[in-house]
Amino acid sequence: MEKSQLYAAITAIVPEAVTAEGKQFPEVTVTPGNVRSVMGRLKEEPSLSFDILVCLTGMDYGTDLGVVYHLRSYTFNHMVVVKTRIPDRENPAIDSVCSIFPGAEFHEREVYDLLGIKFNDHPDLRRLFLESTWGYPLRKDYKDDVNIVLK
Amino acid sequence: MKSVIEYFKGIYNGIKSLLVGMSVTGGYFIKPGTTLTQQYPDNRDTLVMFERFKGEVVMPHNEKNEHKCTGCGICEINCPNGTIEVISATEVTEEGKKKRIIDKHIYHLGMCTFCGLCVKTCPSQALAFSQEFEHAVFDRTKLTKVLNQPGSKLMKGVE
Amino acid sequence: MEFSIYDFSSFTAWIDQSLRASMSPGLAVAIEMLIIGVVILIFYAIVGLFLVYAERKVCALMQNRLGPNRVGPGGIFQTIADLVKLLFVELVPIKNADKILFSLAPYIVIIASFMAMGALPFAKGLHAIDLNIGVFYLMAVSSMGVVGVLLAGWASNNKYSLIGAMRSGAQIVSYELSVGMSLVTIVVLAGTMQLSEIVQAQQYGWFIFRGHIPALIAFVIFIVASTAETNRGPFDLAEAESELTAGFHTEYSGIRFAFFFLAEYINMFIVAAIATTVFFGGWMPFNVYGWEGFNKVMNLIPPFIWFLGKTGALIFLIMWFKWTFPRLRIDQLLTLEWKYFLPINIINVLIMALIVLLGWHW
Amino acid sequence: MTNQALILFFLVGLIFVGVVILFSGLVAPRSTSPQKFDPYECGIPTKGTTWLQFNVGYYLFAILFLIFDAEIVFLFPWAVVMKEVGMVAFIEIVVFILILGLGLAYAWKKHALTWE
Amino acid sequence: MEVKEKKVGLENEEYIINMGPQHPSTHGVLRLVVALKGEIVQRVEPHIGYIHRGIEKMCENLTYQQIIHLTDRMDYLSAHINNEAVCLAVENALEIEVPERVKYIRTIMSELTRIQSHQLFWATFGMDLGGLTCFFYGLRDREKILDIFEESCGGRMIVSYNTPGGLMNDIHPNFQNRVKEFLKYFRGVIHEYDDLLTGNVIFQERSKGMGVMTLEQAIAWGLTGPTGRASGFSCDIRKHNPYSAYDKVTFREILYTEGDVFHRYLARMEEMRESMNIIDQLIDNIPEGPYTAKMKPVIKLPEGEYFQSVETARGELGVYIVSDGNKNPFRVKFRSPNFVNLAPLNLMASGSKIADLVAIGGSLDLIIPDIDR
Repeated sequence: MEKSQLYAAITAIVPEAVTAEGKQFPEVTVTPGNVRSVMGRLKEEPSLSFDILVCLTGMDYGTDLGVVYHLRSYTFNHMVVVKTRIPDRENPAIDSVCSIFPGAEFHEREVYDLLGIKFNDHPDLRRLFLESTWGYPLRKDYKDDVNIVLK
Repeated sequence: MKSVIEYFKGIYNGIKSLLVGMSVTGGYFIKPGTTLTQQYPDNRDTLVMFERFKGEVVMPHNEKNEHKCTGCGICEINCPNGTIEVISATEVTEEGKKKRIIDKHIYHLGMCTFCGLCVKTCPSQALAFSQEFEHAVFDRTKLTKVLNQPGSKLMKGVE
Repeated sequence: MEFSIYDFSSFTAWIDQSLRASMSPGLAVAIEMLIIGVVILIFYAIVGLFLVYAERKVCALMQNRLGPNRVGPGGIFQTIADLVKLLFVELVPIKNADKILFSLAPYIVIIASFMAMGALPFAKGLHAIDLNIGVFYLMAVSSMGVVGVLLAGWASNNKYSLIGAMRSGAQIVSYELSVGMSLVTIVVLAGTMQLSEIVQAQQYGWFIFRGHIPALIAFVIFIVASTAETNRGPFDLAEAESELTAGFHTEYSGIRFAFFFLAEYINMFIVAAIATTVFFGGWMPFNVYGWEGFNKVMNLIPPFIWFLGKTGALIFLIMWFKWTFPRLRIDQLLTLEWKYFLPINIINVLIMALIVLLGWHW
Repeated sequence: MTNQALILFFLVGLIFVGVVILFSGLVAPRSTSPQKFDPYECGIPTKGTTWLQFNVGYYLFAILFLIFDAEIVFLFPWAVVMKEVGMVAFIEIVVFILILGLGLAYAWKKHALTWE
Repeated sequence: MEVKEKKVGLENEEYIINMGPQHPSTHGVLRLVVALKGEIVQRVEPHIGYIHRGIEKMCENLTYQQIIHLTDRMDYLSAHINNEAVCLAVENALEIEVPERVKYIRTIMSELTRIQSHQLFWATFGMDLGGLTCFFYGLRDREKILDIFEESCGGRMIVSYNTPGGLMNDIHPNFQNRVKEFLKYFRGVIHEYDDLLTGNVIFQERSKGMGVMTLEQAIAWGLTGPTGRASGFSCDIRKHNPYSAYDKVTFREILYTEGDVFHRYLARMEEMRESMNIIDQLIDNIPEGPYTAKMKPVIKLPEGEYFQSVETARGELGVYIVSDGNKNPFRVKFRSPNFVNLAPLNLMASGSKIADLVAIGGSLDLIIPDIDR
């Protein structure tokens, strides 16, 4: 499928989301509440069938937090980027996509560990790498005078 | 009946595969010439490292105790780990101009990851990798080295 | 006094007589005991040290390496150096371990191997204990070491050790049968259980040749099963270093560990020696019927050299197994025993009996 | 003589181990670090007790072992005297083994020989 | 009064064992908490983070050239390919076309890296299953590749050879001869690998039918690399989204359908042969030219987001760079293959025995620094 065609198809499937053609891949920006339904539709739609969760990235945009999903299709070998932004920095939460992509379990635990974003309905949301007393190191406002030394 | 044949076929194939494996190890046992072991501390004299081997960063000096480092600090900026500290001094040249020269080029071997960016980015090729690989010391402070030799000068013609 | 290296019975009888002539019988027996004890102890130590060295060299050569080569010429004193080092290593007392059983375990494995060692016929007359149920005795004593392994694993208060011990139990429970059955096969052929008589019966042909196919099958089963009984690779499930770190001896340190290590090698020697005795004619030289010249040369080699040589060859075979094969899993181990070895073995015994009855053996 | 020798080997083993461990205990160092005495479990403190009731699943094998080990004990005397007593004893043993073999076949059929 | 019956007996008892962080078969500091019942594994729970160094955070304060040396230290057996991933992402962002020579060399180096990684896999997998000799044969052959690396790059494992725009320095004049020598040598000894392990009846019994992942499961969990391809999941980035010189060579994507330990192993064995074929096609045709494109000393990516995935020896490595236009990246995320492949370990291993757990863990070929990052 051509990039523009793909973009059009995606736009048709997820009308509530903001879509952009993007530099590399089509980009879909959704609100945290819509993530699961949008991802579910992207996976189920036979002409798109984004069935592989390649990458799940937690982001700190400075003002708000976010999660970026890279999806790929096994059949068509095309990719889409799904983005969300969570404005609440104090108590960020988003729906888990573990029920759609079981492989997201570790990814989401990692994001929770490093950025403090909670995933609702996650089967086993615990910190993955760090102890419970650590802060959230990937946040831009994270301070650690002992371990981070800048020149 | 078929399963009985399978049973004995399994035994036959199993034993055969085991014998094939034993022939490999047994083969090496009877040709001890194939051993690759190097007698390391004994062969120190003849041991030659590859010329590009990244042992540690050194500053080559010529026979007149001159080096090429101008003290520009590009290596320090490019080092990802803060391995290099350049302490520069100012010198007044014959024409009366103030000129920045190197006072101490400090290299923390304990922090170095041998990425090679300092050597590659040095504008005057003052740094190089030596083939030294025996870095172990008993005292960690010995891993901090001053690369420019005492009393050394900037090589003529290097800006 | 005539003394021949081909027959030690006159030599031992001479020692006995001269001792009895010069002192009271009780003292004579005591001194004889002392001599036997010291000799067997020295022999035990030498065999242990040599086998550890041999294994390291053999595996090194099979793996394209040199092996020990720093202590002494060709590294021959490496094991002694290791032993001295192990003597000076702390004996760590493990928290909450069952102290008595923990320290008892090395005694059991070593004593079991000593008692088995004493019953081996090294040459004619060079035989400390010659029981009329020799085969039976060896079977009983050599499987006693497993009790030590079980104790070690249980007493350590360590989960890996416990699993290792349990595996070892399952293993011995199974492979004891195969060892026994394959020995029955030979007893059928020999008609006796006394080891010296078994060797004597092989004067005109080793049992592995005389019993042809059934004896060969019995030998293969015996060597595999006894490898399993001595907890050696590929049956080293009780140690299984990649699964259980070190299995039953995880918590043993210093010289206590060394005893387990030593016992493993001695047990290997013992099973190889048993196999030599019952299958390969013990200390009998290799003779071919009709080749007189050849036989004469063979007969010149002293019998204990024959014995040790054959044992050495079998030990090499066992080492070869260990350094070639991956480890079996516990259920495969049991499948191998119960679904392959046991049925084959039972039928094998009957075939052997039939052959003996019909006189088809050589 | 034979019985004495048995005791002798027992004693030699006992003394050998005892003396060496005693010597090692005298010359070896002793540490005081409490962590050293912890049981090894990959660097993590052991969770729970070690001596649990522990299902190893070879109960059936143990029973089968008992049966067949007893069989071997019966086979040895027969093996020794087989040449003298001849065919009659052979047929008796065949019957004996057949019965046991049926037992094994039954266990095999019932999947008792698969480790679970 | 109702008396609550307390369950007593074997059914309730779980034997919790820690495998790792100091364990011979976890190849690093992976900690597996294993709940056992007898020898049967009930649950496996990976505990990771023992060597979490925060590479993603560190990257935010480094320039793009400096990031390279960190990627070496993630999957240290695929150091070249990791370097290449970042370099490709940066080059794509800057829309730089690297010289053909660089593409060829990168591809050859990547395939050599793949071979040496699989050799080490073979060596350690054999050791996991108790065949200690495998370890020495595997490392013996790997040494030859490391020598090739050392001669050209100066490093053996941690090479730092790629740099945005090209290579740190040109290949050594000996390079081609050495590679050809190695190929000839390795073709001669690879049959030993099969004789010693692949064909061995004990090995086959232990690995066949263990830790099965079906195609659906593999896709759902996102397994990549030989682990995914053993399940029939066609996920080879080299084939589907070719980068560097992979579009100039013909090679086979190794696919099996069984998805068990044995076929994961077999996929790696076949990949070694396939990699040798790829190198064969390239080694004589390395074009002349510069070894690096012209680059500014300070690289600033235009604002935007860039995603690049490459095929490392263990699967798909994705590099996701978010740039705000500075010389440092705003956010770097590495989608590491091991991290994803570790996740379904519980699914694969529960119900099997301890020895199988070791075999399954070994067949995933995990590199712990890549999981922890």
